[in-house]
Amino acid sequence: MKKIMSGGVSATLGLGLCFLVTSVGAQNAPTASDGIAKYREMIADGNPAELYEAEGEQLWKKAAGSKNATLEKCDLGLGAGVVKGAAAQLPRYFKDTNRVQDLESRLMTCMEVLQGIDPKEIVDAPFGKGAKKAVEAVVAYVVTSSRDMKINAPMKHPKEKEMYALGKRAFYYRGGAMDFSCASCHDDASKRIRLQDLPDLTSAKGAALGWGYWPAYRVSSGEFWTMQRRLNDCYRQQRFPYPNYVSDVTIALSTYLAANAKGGVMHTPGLKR
Amino acid sequence: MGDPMRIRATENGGVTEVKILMKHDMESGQRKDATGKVIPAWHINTVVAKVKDKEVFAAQFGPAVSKDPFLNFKFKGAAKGDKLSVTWVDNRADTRTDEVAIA
Amino acid sequence: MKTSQLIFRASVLCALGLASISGYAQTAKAQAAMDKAIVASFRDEGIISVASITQDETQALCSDPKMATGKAGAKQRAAIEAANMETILPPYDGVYLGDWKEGEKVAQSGRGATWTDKSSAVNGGGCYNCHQISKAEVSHGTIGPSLLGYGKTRGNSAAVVEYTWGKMYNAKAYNACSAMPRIGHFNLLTEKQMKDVMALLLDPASPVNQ
Amino acid sequence: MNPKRREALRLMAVIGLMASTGLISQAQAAEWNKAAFDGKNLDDVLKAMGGSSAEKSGDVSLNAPDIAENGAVVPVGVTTTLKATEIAIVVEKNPNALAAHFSLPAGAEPFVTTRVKMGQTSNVLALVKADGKWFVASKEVKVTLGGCGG
Repeated sequence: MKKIMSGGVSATLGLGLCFLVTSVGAQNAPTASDGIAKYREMIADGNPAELYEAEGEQLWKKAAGSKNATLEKCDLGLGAGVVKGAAAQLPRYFKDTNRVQDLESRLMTCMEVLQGIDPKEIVDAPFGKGAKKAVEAVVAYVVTSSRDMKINAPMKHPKEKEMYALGKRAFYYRGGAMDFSCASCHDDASKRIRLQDLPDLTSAKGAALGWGYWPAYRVSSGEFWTMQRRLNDCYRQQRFPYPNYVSDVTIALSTYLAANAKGGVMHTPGLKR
Repeated sequence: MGDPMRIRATENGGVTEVKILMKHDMESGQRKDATGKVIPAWHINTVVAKVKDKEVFAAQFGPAVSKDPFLNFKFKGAAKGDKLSVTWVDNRADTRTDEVAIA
Repeated sequence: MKTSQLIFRASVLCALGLASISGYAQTAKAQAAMDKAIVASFRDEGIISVASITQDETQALCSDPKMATGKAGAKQRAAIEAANMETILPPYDGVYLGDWKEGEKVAQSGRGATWTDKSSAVNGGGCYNCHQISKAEVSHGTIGPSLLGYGKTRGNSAAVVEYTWGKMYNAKAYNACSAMPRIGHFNLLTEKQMKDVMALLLDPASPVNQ
Repeated sequence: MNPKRREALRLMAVIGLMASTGLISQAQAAEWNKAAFDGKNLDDVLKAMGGSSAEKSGDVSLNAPDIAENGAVVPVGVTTTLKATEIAIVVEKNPNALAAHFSLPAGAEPFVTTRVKMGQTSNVLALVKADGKWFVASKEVKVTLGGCGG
């Protein structure tokens, strides 16, 4: 038995995306894929996103902000205070703001109108910190309340259709030093990056594999990631500039994905690498 | 005081299966911050599960247990409705106890 | 902007001027408005500026799925390939092959050129993200073709060496809407790093060719 | 006094106080086996756990994936047909080899699953103490590089 403890744990253990370079012995790809499948199956039980969900449920019912009010009257599209199923029907057009909103931008509206929380505080906070942290926990709570439901974003209002078209355009938009677009990796179901299978987000099946499993707890960062954060990191890896939080392009992309995924099942919150 | 745990305890044929998720950073002590300074280890040291004040399972964790620890174990001798309490203590002497009725 | 890029833009514009009459021009206007809305959603962060996603002609054409493949965009794609071909520069000292061991490190690393990277950071090639390269690494992508045995099957004649260099330098010279980044054209790797990757692919001693 | 030592003393005082006021049990305050968690290899760990060697045993079963997509979370399960009183999980190539230790009072089933961090591809060991002796099963878990970017 080996007794030498060589090397230290990488400095970025638990944080980076590509934090380990390890030589793995000669083996063919199918075996590797089987191994990964077993790994995923083993971690599927006990999703730490539950810890965020519990916190989010408390925050939903807790008075906060300058108006010292709860979020219990927040309208997520199915009427004031209705949480169950709401995430499965987002993004959608909201008359009061005259905008298509995703879950996070809608929660910001509720926090501003009902609680008196300045949206700028939320936008400016880094992911996982400050005012954004509260939004993320509430997201975990809201998406859990749509678990096992059918994905069904309305796509009837002209502004919803407009957002879909913008999202589609953004999906195929190539730019930056690597010429990448979302489609560079996500318009073919048979491809993978390293060992990660890439869903074809332009198809109903592939879009459901993406949209239906995000937001998710990411084991690589040990944090719960909302859809905004997921898209933000996609763009980072695409070598694009920083997409503003709840900006048009992020909501448009979500609209495009949700519409493509229509009829699929919400497995949120997911558990991802 | 730490954040709440999620505990599931279900009795089946005399055996109670427990699944616990704990909210904890489990900082390894191996990582460095942006300025190159080592982030000190900060992790749960011990976890004790009790039914009617009797210990049914105990764990000691080092810094290599994953963030937001998951623990799954089984024991005999409890009935549905019994209260299972779980307490963790970390190396900064922070602690958290949560209780759940066995289903 | 490098001179090569200036020449590149000018030549593509000429080529497109001939080809883009009919319907393409109309939709192009609507698309340009949308592209403006897309770009307006971003902000400068770290080493990445919003200006960096202003499209060149290659990116603009290949952002339209109809033009990127199939008959409709064939002429424009040919023009774009020709213009990209013009940008390819041979190694400064005429030596194409470096050290395959260093090349393997470049191929493994997917780091660099994001807004969380410093300008001083060394970029990786990210080759394994998309390609199988050596047998020893099972964690490889499949977006690009397998490069296993690359040199062994092709040999390393001057033609093969130059083609390989060119493909890495500017993949769009061979396939206008290829998924592969233009590594030399956009300075994603240094010339030395590119030579090392060349050796990884072509050196008979490299594990790729065992 | 050096600040580290002062902090350590303060912590001990706090833990002592918590124990004496019944916030946590005396046992829980005292029970963390520092020497075992400081161990750099299997021998260090065994010694600190009151053993000397571990016998390979087919009665110990270790459930872990062949490949982990991410070393930050590697699920590890241990079960045995032996009358286990203690179970431990060791990751050979981690800087501190012992990841977790479990005490099984009478009534506890010889079964546990948790998740550990791995710095690199390594053997993972499941240790089981039964009839005062340590038994072991091992498996190599490969930690792969994933995703793009970084």
